[in-house]
Amino acid sequence: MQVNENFEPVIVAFCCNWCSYAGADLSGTNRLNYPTNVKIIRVPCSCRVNPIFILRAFQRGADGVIICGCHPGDCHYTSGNYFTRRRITLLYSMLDFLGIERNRTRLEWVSAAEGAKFAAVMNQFTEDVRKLGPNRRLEDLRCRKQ
Amino acid sequence: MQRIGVFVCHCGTNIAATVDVKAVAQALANEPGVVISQDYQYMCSESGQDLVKAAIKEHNLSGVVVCSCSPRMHENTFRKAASAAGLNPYLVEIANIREQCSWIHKDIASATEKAVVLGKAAVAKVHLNTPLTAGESPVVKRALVIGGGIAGIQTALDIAEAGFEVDIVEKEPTIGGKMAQIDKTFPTLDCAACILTPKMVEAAQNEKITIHSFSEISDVKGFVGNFTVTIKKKARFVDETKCTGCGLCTEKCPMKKVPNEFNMGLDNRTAVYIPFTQAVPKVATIDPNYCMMLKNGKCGICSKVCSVGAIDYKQTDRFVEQKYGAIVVATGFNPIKLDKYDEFAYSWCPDVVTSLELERLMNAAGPNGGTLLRPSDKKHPHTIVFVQCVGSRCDDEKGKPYCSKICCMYTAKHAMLIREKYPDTEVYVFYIDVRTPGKNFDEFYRRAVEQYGVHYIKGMVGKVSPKADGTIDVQASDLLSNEQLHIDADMVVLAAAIEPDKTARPLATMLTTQMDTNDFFTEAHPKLRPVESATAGIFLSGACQGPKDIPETVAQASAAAAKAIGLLCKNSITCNPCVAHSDELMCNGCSACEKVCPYGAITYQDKEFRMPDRTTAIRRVASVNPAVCQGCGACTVACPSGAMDLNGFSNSQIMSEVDAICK
Amino acid sequence: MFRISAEKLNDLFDRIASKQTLYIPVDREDKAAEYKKYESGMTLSSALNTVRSAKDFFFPQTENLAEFRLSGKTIEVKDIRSEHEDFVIFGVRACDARSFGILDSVFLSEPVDTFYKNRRDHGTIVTMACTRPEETCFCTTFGINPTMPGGDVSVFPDGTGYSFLANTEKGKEFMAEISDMLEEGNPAQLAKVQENTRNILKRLPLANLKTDSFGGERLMKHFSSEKWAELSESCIGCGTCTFVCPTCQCYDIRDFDTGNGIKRFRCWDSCMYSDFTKMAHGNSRNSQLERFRQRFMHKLVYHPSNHEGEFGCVGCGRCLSKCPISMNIVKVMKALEDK
Amino acid sequence: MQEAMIKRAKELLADGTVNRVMGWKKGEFVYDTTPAVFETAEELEKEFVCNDFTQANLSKYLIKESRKEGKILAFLKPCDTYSFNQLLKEHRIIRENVYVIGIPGGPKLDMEKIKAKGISGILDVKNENFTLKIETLYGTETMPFYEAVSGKCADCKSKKHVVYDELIGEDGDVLASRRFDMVEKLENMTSQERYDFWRGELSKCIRCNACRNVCPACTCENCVFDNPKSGIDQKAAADSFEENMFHIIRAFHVAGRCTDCGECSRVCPQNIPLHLLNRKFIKDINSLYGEYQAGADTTSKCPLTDYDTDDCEPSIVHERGVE
Repeated sequence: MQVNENFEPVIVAFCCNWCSYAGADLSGTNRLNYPTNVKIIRVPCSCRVNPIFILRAFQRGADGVIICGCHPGDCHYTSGNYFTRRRITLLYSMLDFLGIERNRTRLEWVSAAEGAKFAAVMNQFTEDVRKLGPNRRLEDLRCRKQ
Repeated sequence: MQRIGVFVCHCGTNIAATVDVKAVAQALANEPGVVISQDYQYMCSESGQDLVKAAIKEHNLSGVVVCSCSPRMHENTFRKAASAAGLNPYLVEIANIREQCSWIHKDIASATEKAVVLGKAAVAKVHLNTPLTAGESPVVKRALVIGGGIAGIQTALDIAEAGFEVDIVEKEPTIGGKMAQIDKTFPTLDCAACILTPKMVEAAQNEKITIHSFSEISDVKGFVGNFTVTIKKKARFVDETKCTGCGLCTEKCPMKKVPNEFNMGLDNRTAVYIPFTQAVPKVATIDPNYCMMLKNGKCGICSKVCSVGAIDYKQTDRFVEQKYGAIVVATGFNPIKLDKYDEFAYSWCPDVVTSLELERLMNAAGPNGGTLLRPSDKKHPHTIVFVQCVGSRCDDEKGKPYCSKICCMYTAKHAMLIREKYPDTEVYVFYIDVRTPGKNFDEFYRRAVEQYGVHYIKGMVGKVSPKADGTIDVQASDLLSNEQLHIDADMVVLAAAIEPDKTARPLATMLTTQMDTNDFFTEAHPKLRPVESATAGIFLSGACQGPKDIPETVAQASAAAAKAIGLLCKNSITCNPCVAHSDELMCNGCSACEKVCPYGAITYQDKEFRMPDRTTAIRRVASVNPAVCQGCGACTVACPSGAMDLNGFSNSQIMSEVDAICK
Repeated sequence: MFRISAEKLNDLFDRIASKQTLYIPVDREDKAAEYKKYESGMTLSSALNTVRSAKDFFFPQTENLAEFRLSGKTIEVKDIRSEHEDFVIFGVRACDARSFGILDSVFLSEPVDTFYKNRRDHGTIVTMACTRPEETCFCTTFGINPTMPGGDVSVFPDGTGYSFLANTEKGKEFMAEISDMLEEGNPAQLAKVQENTRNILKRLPLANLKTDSFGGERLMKHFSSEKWAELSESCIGCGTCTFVCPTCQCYDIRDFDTGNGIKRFRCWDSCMYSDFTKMAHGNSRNSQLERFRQRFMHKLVYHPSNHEGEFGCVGCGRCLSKCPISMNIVKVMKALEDK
Repeated sequence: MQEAMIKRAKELLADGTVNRVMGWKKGEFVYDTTPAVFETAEELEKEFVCNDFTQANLSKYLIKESRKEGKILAFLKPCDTYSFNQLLKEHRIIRENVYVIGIPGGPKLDMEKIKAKGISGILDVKNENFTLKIETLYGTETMPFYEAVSGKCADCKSKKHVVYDELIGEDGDVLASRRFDMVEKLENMTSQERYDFWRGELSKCIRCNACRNVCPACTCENCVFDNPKSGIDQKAAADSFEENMFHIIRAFHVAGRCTDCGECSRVCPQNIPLHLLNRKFIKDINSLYGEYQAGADTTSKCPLTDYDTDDCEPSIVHERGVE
């Protein structure tokens, strides 16, 4: 696949308030770098992420969407991320089924202590999406930047 | 029209060194709805907050965006500041441009660009913020403790000590639980009754404590601070208020062949009975399965001998409804049934006993008056084999996957006590591992081995076969010397795994608390909230949460009490306003939301609606109890019609952030 | 009258397509026909009609009307109208050809819908006479003659070739462009084909369906008929009938926020939808009965009342074959007609 | 069969067990049968029909009908009973107000499949020993019965009635169908091929909402796509994204609830194989979370409102099959 050097992917990261958002803060506190492409949206729990939000992001020009939540078993709300895991697995599988590049979507468990993991995940994900190039299969042409 | 104020913090150089804060403020000033956009050295400082407050007043702001450090740091600070200036605190949003921007990026241009996007997302969100008011819900100043074992008693005593009314509901005729059946306790070897019974009496005498013995929970409604519980007081056919516990009825009762459950069925009691001498309440109970008067109306002796007229053959179950602010679950444990363990011959050989049965056999109040005799022929046993981990740490269907935790220690205790009292008795212990973490535990175990000469053999017993001569052939493997052993034993003691009481599962359903696959109650957080359930206002005490020994149980009981007291101290609870709510006009009543709610916050009701076609229809709709909802949002995604939404993180708010970021 | 033999038809298509965009009905994989932009090598469908009607060319399902660009706090309105390119639709049946007249009566009356007119002005309609009507056909009920299909140019298949007849000025210009490819026609052969078709038309199961019981003067009688409840009870309220219908012309105008501005567009709407004509006070037709009644009253009563007796149906039979629950205008007419 | 159904319906009307009968009504042709409610014996005699073309699933109508005065008799085919059960589970139908008679299911015939053979002007279709004798305006045609079987019946999953008050005819069994074959075929394509396939199909969508409105799982009081408050309402697919969005979200909303009745694909005027989206979810649920048939009972937990602590991670999507 051809890599466009100038392509800067837009990446939306949904982070749960209790683990992953704190993990992101920790990677900041520890000055662990990850690309500016990643923009975080704070949600109370990963189970708050509606598939509609994910599609919406792609519609509006996101090139990759990643959801981060507490590790299974560690959910602040005890079971939220278990529901997330089922819902998002099925959704990603459906997107894959429709021929949307599978590397545009990801779900990762990042605890509040895993600042390093957060940065590593974001670096890797951004690289993967950058390799894929701009999202063309699930974008809304009306929203494309002129 | 929105009037939004944007406040960009330098955080000294923490932000300003990598983000051009002035450019950020300028860019955000151009966003729709923004009427003022400022930057400042330290926004969280007194003077920074004053800046925000002044702007709110001067520009009559309808929303505030602070571009600063993580909301985990100062969201509350700025909410308070807004509140002080007369703006609803939930109209404040934070754009995290420090932890998630300036600290992780080096290039000023791109970091500034990102900070602007994060600011725009926050502005877009704040456009849709609505004023929220944290609700308050009153707290009933009374606690319910379910289970009257040592855990329940300790919790009740602690709560009563703090000055609150507390009710104990115990399903047996007496409180005391498993500890009352135990002879001595490890690692101090003091007598269980000697330390437990004073507590039982204390509980009975404490005027803040009401004991509902021989009672069960039949219904729980409500939520934290305001539970309504229906208690079923089972008919005991004796008027508790009149019975003095003199015991004359039990002496005169002609039906003397009732298996005595307190002594694990090793001896008999009468149909009218008091479980044991120090029972609390010391009130007789008639067992309707055996009482001849209740079964066929012939007898009535107890009624005749009772001088206070306490016997009431017509008594029926009674239901008591009571309101509570907090509920503590202390339903305890039971040893598992061993009828499936044919290899240990438990079902047909009376001399193969469980450890709890051994406790009774050795107890002065037990069937043999404290002398250890074989159940079969009442002879003194000379060789006793203990088998560890019967049903614990098992992969198969018969047993439990977990370690029952207490068996290693009580077996060491039993071995030591036997060797102490009967030095001529040889004691063998077959174990997988000996686990003795705990204060003075390992020392205790080593004393059993070194001082008392107990034979500890690493290995599993394969087969226990009773022989014609009355002895028992124990076939086992010694894993360390790698050889097969045959021991001619007089008695075999099985350390049966422990499991949660069977009443726990239906109780958990009533309480909408969660259980793990083994039916132990799940704590709100395994490390940080070990005595709270995930359901607000429900606390966990003792072995209902996991296997525990007595000191741990008591420690957890007091901890649960402290948590309950903390709740009862409050006159009302402030609720998190960021909770789910259902739009009844869109709700289908399909129950999807209820099924994913970890707190049981969602209930359904049939309501009459005027439909668009001018007819009225009764529809089943969901409603969320804001005092119980914790705001996770699981329901909002389970709901296909979008009727369920979350305050503070609404569908439209999150989508507006998405839009702003992708723009 | 001029003729081209069947094997030369694609040469003709190539010629037309070299000058302007040409659309012809082609078979999809599922054997249903649809209009496609002609590319060399495509085969003309033998199906009687396309699933979607030809109205799509003049009244597409969605059409952008205007744009608002947003930068900071300023809004700029952009007119995005542009002259449409010339195009030819080939193979339009008589029913669809008549539907354009019905659409014209709405869109071209004052105030003129300039978006519609723009497309209409630039489109040349080449119709195709029917030779094998379906059992669902009832165009003759509305006085349509499928052997004389109309449009700018009529084409008459005779089994081995196609004869062309220009009906309008635009048609004559079109014919002039291709005249060198055409040979002299055979009117006798054609007359035989038409005679044959007319005989089939008489045998159609719906041949006796009449409009006598309908029209503007029957408004109150039909509006208050008790039959509507029964007719509408199984309607699922989808828009299939309206969207495959060549004469349904209702639309909604919506704004789409792209993040950088607004795109204002119109899109088909359906009177069968629960939010059709929803206004600030709510909805004027709240039950499916009312919505169902509206659609058929419009076609059979209101439309002739407002347009000199012209009914709002052309008898193409699409709704008969596509309604999920097989409720359709024929059943409605039969239920309401004078007995 | 039709006679037995009419006879039994008349009995139940006569003895007051029910006051209405839900079935199918004759149309203009042999194939255009319409779901209908009958109130009298005369109506039943005159218009009730049950033939090779009575495909429509009646379950969804019972949401409304069960809320009306009195009890209604409903004739349900095996596949319809699954939908009925699922609706019971979601508290959408009041069970006491419906008297369910289970009737044998298909295979039913699909008119479009007959027409796809180039047979037109169809006046009558008769099944003679599994050969269809088709009277048309242009003469008599024949074709094998099984080539005209509708898509939903060709992939029949079960001939068993999961709920009924009584049966007419024998009850059948759950079948070992090959209904996931096409899903599997798509899974084995490359990502680009899958994308092209679905673009080709979904671009045909005219957003008539027939699939949604006929779907017994789509029973929302107000669909998110109709509700301006949802922020994602759309009346027409103004962009290819909106075609994808509508069908993905619709499939997601019915995931774990879709009984695979096949109505969506049956009613699609553009013949889009919409059922494949739902089947993809069903196949995934079966393989990842254990076999689950929505509507098979009224007590089991829907896989999407349930979980197992040992569930697979979403990375499985990235690891399996073809990219």
